[in-house]
Amino acid sequence: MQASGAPIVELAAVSKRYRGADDPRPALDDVDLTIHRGEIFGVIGESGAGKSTLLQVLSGLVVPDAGRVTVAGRDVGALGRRGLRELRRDIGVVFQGIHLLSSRTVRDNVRLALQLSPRSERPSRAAQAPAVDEMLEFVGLGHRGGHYPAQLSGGERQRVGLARALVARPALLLCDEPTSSLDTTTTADVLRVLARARDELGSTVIVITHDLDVVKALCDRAALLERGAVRELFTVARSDYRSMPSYREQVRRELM
Amino acid sequence: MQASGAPIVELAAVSKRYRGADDPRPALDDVDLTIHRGEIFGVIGESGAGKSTLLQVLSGLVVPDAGRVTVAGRDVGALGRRGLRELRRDIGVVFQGIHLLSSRTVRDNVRLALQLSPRSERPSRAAQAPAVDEMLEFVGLGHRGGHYPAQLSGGERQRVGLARALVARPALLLCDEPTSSLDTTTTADVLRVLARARDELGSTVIVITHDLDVVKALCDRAALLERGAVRELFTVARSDYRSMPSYREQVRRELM
Amino acid sequence: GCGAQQADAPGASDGAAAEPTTIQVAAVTSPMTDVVEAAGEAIGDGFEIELVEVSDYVTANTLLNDGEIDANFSQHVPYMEGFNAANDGTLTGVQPVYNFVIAFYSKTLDDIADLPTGGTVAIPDDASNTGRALKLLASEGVIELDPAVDPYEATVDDIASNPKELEFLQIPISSLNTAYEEADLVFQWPSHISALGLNPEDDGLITELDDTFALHVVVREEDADSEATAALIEAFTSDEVREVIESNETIEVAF
Amino acid sequence: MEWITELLAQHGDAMLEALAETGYMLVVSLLAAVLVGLPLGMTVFLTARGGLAEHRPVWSVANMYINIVRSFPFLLLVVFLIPFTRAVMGTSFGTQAATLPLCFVAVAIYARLVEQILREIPPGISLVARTMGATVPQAVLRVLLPEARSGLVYALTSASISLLSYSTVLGVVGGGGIGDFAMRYGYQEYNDALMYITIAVIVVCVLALQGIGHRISVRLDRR
Amino acid sequence: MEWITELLAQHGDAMLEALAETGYMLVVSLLAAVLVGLPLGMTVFLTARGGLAEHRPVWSVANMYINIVRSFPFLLLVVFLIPFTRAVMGTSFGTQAATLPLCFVAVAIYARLVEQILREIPPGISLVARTMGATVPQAVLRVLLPEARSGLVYALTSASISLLSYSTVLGVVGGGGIGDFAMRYGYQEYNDALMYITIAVIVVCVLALQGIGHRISVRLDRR
Ligand SMILES: Nc1ncnc2c1ncn2[C@@H]1O[C@H](COP(=O)(O)OP(=O)(O)OP(=O)(O)O)[C@@H](O)[C@H]1O
Ligand SMILES: Nc1ncnc2c1ncn2[C@@H]1O[C@H](COP(=O)(O)OP(=O)(O)OP(=O)(O)O)[C@@H](O)[C@H]1O
Ligand code: MET
Ligand SMILES: [Mg+2]
Ligand SMILES: [Mg+2]
Repeated sequence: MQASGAPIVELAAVSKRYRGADDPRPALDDVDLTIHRGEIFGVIGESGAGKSTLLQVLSGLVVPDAGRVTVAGRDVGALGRRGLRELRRDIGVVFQGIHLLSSRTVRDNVRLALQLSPRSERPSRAAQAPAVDEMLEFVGLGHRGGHYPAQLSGGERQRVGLARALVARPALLLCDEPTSSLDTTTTADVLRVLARARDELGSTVIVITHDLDVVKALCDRAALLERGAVRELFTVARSDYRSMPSYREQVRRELM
Repeated sequence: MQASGAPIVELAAVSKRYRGADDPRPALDDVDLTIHRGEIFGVIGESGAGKSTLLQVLSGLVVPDAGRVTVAGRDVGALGRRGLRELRRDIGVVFQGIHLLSSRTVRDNVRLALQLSPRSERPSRAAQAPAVDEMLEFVGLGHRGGHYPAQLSGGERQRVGLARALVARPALLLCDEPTSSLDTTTTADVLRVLARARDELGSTVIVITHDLDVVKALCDRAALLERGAVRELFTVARSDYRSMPSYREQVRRELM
Repeated sequence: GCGAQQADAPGASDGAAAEPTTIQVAAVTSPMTDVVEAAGEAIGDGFEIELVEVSDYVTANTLLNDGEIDANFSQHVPYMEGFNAANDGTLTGVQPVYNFVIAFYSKTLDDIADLPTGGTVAIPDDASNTGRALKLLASEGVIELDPAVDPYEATVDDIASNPKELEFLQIPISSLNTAYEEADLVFQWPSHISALGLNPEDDGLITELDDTFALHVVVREEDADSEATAALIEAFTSDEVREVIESNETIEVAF
Repeated sequence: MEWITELLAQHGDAMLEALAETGYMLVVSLLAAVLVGLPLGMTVFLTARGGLAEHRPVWSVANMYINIVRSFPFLLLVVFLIPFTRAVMGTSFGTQAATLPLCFVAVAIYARLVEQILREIPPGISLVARTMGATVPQAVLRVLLPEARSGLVYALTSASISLLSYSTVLGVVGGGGIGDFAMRYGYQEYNDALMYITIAVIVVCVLALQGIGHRISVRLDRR
Repeated sequence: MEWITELLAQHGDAMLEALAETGYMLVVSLLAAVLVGLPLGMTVFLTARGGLAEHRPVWSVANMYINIVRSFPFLLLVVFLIPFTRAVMGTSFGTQAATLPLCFVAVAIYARLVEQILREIPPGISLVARTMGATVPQAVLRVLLPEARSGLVYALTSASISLLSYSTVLGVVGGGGIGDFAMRYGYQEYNDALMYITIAVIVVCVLALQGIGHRISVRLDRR
């Protein structure tokens, strides 16, 4: 499905070179890109191509050297501290490094996102617990809610990060390698959640991934970054995440 | 190629249940497994299946509740502090969480492994720098040697962790999701390094991965873990990592 | 105190050498230090005085008793005796040098009889000055002390009768001037109270001059008759020292 | 061991009173540390360059307060504050009044420790607060404080031990307390046995304090 | 402002000398902090439960030393140590001798700070040392110290400021120094102007110290 909505993300001639790096290559090099409301957009590219930088520019965490970044109609570079804060409350982010709070249980890590969501959209205290539990079930961690992050496996942590980003049902979802440590069964579960966020809530989703199966299963369009520049823009003939094989099925097919 | 050497890793009836977890399921459940010298062995399984636990048991980081773990002829459970240290010096580990030293440059992070390797096998100071640089070239980070970890992308960090584990050319290499954040080009580069470690140095390699392509390209055998138990043991009809398509090639083929 | 083993006195008493013999004399604060310095200028050939400034009276005695220094000039004899008794000390006062009038002062009162019931009285927090202050109050009938106790060693616990229900605030000598601003009655030395422009003759509500409390040159007993001690005594009774004492309104010559 | 019971019969009450005075000074100054020092330390952390609420002027003032108070040798601070103490408390002497300078130091010491601990939180944690659009109070209450709590408790133990040591010199303004007790009755009046017993009491109290702090801190650490 | 020049003409030399004495005491005691306190703090960290070199008896002794020295009222510690100081230094008074008790405290203070900082290193870092089979010295020298260096420098600044404050009390044994100078000439002899000037000098020195420590520490932080 090609996106039909108005633009929600626009980058115009955005460039970024990290200071202090003895490497002269830019992390972003004159990037022009428009992403539409309701779209699921993939960002692919080799390691170090600038994918994470692109995402950080969108939420104002990295300030580009040149160019203009517009998100939901707001010029990110022109936002003050307060404006940035409001923008960020509308955006869910899944970090590549995950960064769970070690002092909170899994359940409380996820609830944090609800507690910080804009007051107008914040569910009542009573409604938070079921929302959190539902999201944990979704990522297959219903039985781990009371654990602390240090007690989780790598993939479990990644799924907590996902649940945290999703639970507040943000209008724009930025995911940096959300399934990198997940097997296909769990990946399919995650993709299902992302697709539902778009279909049922109208969220726009931007997914960084190196896994082309994910792009094929989920995305409407995708951009290939190379050395900070958009090398190619694809419209994906989307296959259906529902048809992704279960891990056991896949193992049987491929290894037996 | 089926492994032919003597056993280097043997697990007999190994079980582990984490204390403090309110979940009654064991992380390892009566595991019997033998891995032979010179083998490349894959460990696969869904998230939370017990893969990382298995690896940690091998280097004595997690003490099993029951069963016997033998590595390189040594009973891991019976080793004292000193014996464990010596064992660990023969083992290279790539962590799922990576854990680079933030105060050291990329180059010095990798050199650390040389500095800690057993004195008898430690290259001279003069020989260390070229060995490190060679390994960084290998993982495609020749130009990043002087950077600090905080200045790297996710995949770059993962590759530094790999270089660190490989540079001392250990007899046994334990890799926990070494390519989870890498595109296929870089993955193929990494697999090439692992295969060379086995072919040229006779290292035994145990790889945890959720990526079946990696298993097919690299491993001689693989174990499928499910809820802590070995569900299935495969002998892999190995395809050749050299035939893994480059990322751009793969993108062209799958998305265009 | 602390355990006192006898250490070698650094060549104090054998005055035969060609090099002048250094006599180390501890003192705590001005005007004691000024007197020691004046004595240093006056001392005879073959000796010189080195001033050791310490900020604690006990330490001044400990150092002397342990043989680390040769003399001190920081106390009166009752204080010294207290030290000797408690520490098996062998100190002896060999020469009184100056004396001074201690007094109670008040910012608000002109007569000790006006002392209000429940008033605050600031007195020193060290043993010998506490006794001295209480003894002075008792001698004026403000309080009564337990007759079984040596008045020089009395503490606030030995007050037998306190008809005005006075509250006693015990603080270091150096803080008593500050208390002058707040308390109804304050004990103080003349050398300190002068900083507030006061003196015992004009401003003291009750005063005491007791030769028992003259400040002494103190040495170890075994050195009492040494040549160095003789030289010290001569120096501390010299015209230079007399001049320093006389130029200071708060103290008077005691030799 | 009879001399001990004898000694305690004679001085036990005074010692208990001194302990109570120290307890009072510690409790009040630790309260100040938590109520004022903790927010102050957070402020320095948050308003520093690159902080969540970067703000040079505020940072300068807060940081300067901490530095100046900490740089005063405590004895001099007590003396320096006498006029202020008198203005605020009506008197500059006695246990209550002596607690005021102790509070100033408590605030400064703990604020610096808090800042130091917050600086050790992995930067990714601040990042989480930032990307979630947390307001500064939210970041503090929901993210930073919980993450740092184990260290904060340990630092409070540390601070209280420093304060106990500082309180010893409050005899200057008649503050009393167990340290001053050891000085006056033990040292100045040559009652060595009493001095050692008092010191032993102090050491035991500190060990207990440290033990409790350590235990709570370990329990709060979930990493 | 003429009175200032006059005051300085009169007391300037004595003040400089006092500063030099303080400088001496600080340099020597900081040296002790680094040479002894740092290893001691590492020892407590390493030998604690779950540490890289868990060892209850060693931990108890080291931890106890730190707690006891820190909890001793400093003045009493100085006095308590007089016989020891005399045995070691030949004399127990004067600047050099006074530095010995200061060193004891310096070691204890810095050791505790070091331990606190090491506890904040992410556990994954110790894990790296462990899986690489590092010996304890290797883990310390190659992994833990470099990772903690920024915090360690900052803590050293912190410690030196505390020590400056402690050094004020060393007048008891004729230690001299700028703090004692301020007390002696300023407070006890009621020369307020001199006291305030001296305090200002101290504060400026400390601010400089703190500034330098902060700068180095930030530069060393690569996270
Ligand atoms: N320290 C711990 N305390 C309690 N439970 C733990 C701890 N570490 C791991 N577990 C649990 O043990 C199980 C196995 O964990 P392990 O890390 O071995 O999984 P894994 O197969 O490596 O998964 P992944 O692919 O997600 O990394 C998980 O369910 C996890 O929640
Ligand atoms: N803080 C920084 N300072 C200096 N260089 C940086 C910094 N962050 C990233 N870089 C560099 O910028 C380039 C782009 O980084 P980015 O994190 O965007 O890559 P990426 O496409 O996300 O890679 P990966 O797939 O490995 O995560 C990389 O070469 C990286 O080394
Ligand atoms: N640091 C304190 C001070 O400056 C020492 C207290 S122990 C007498 O005086
Ligand atoms: Mg990235
Ligand atoms: Mg794992």
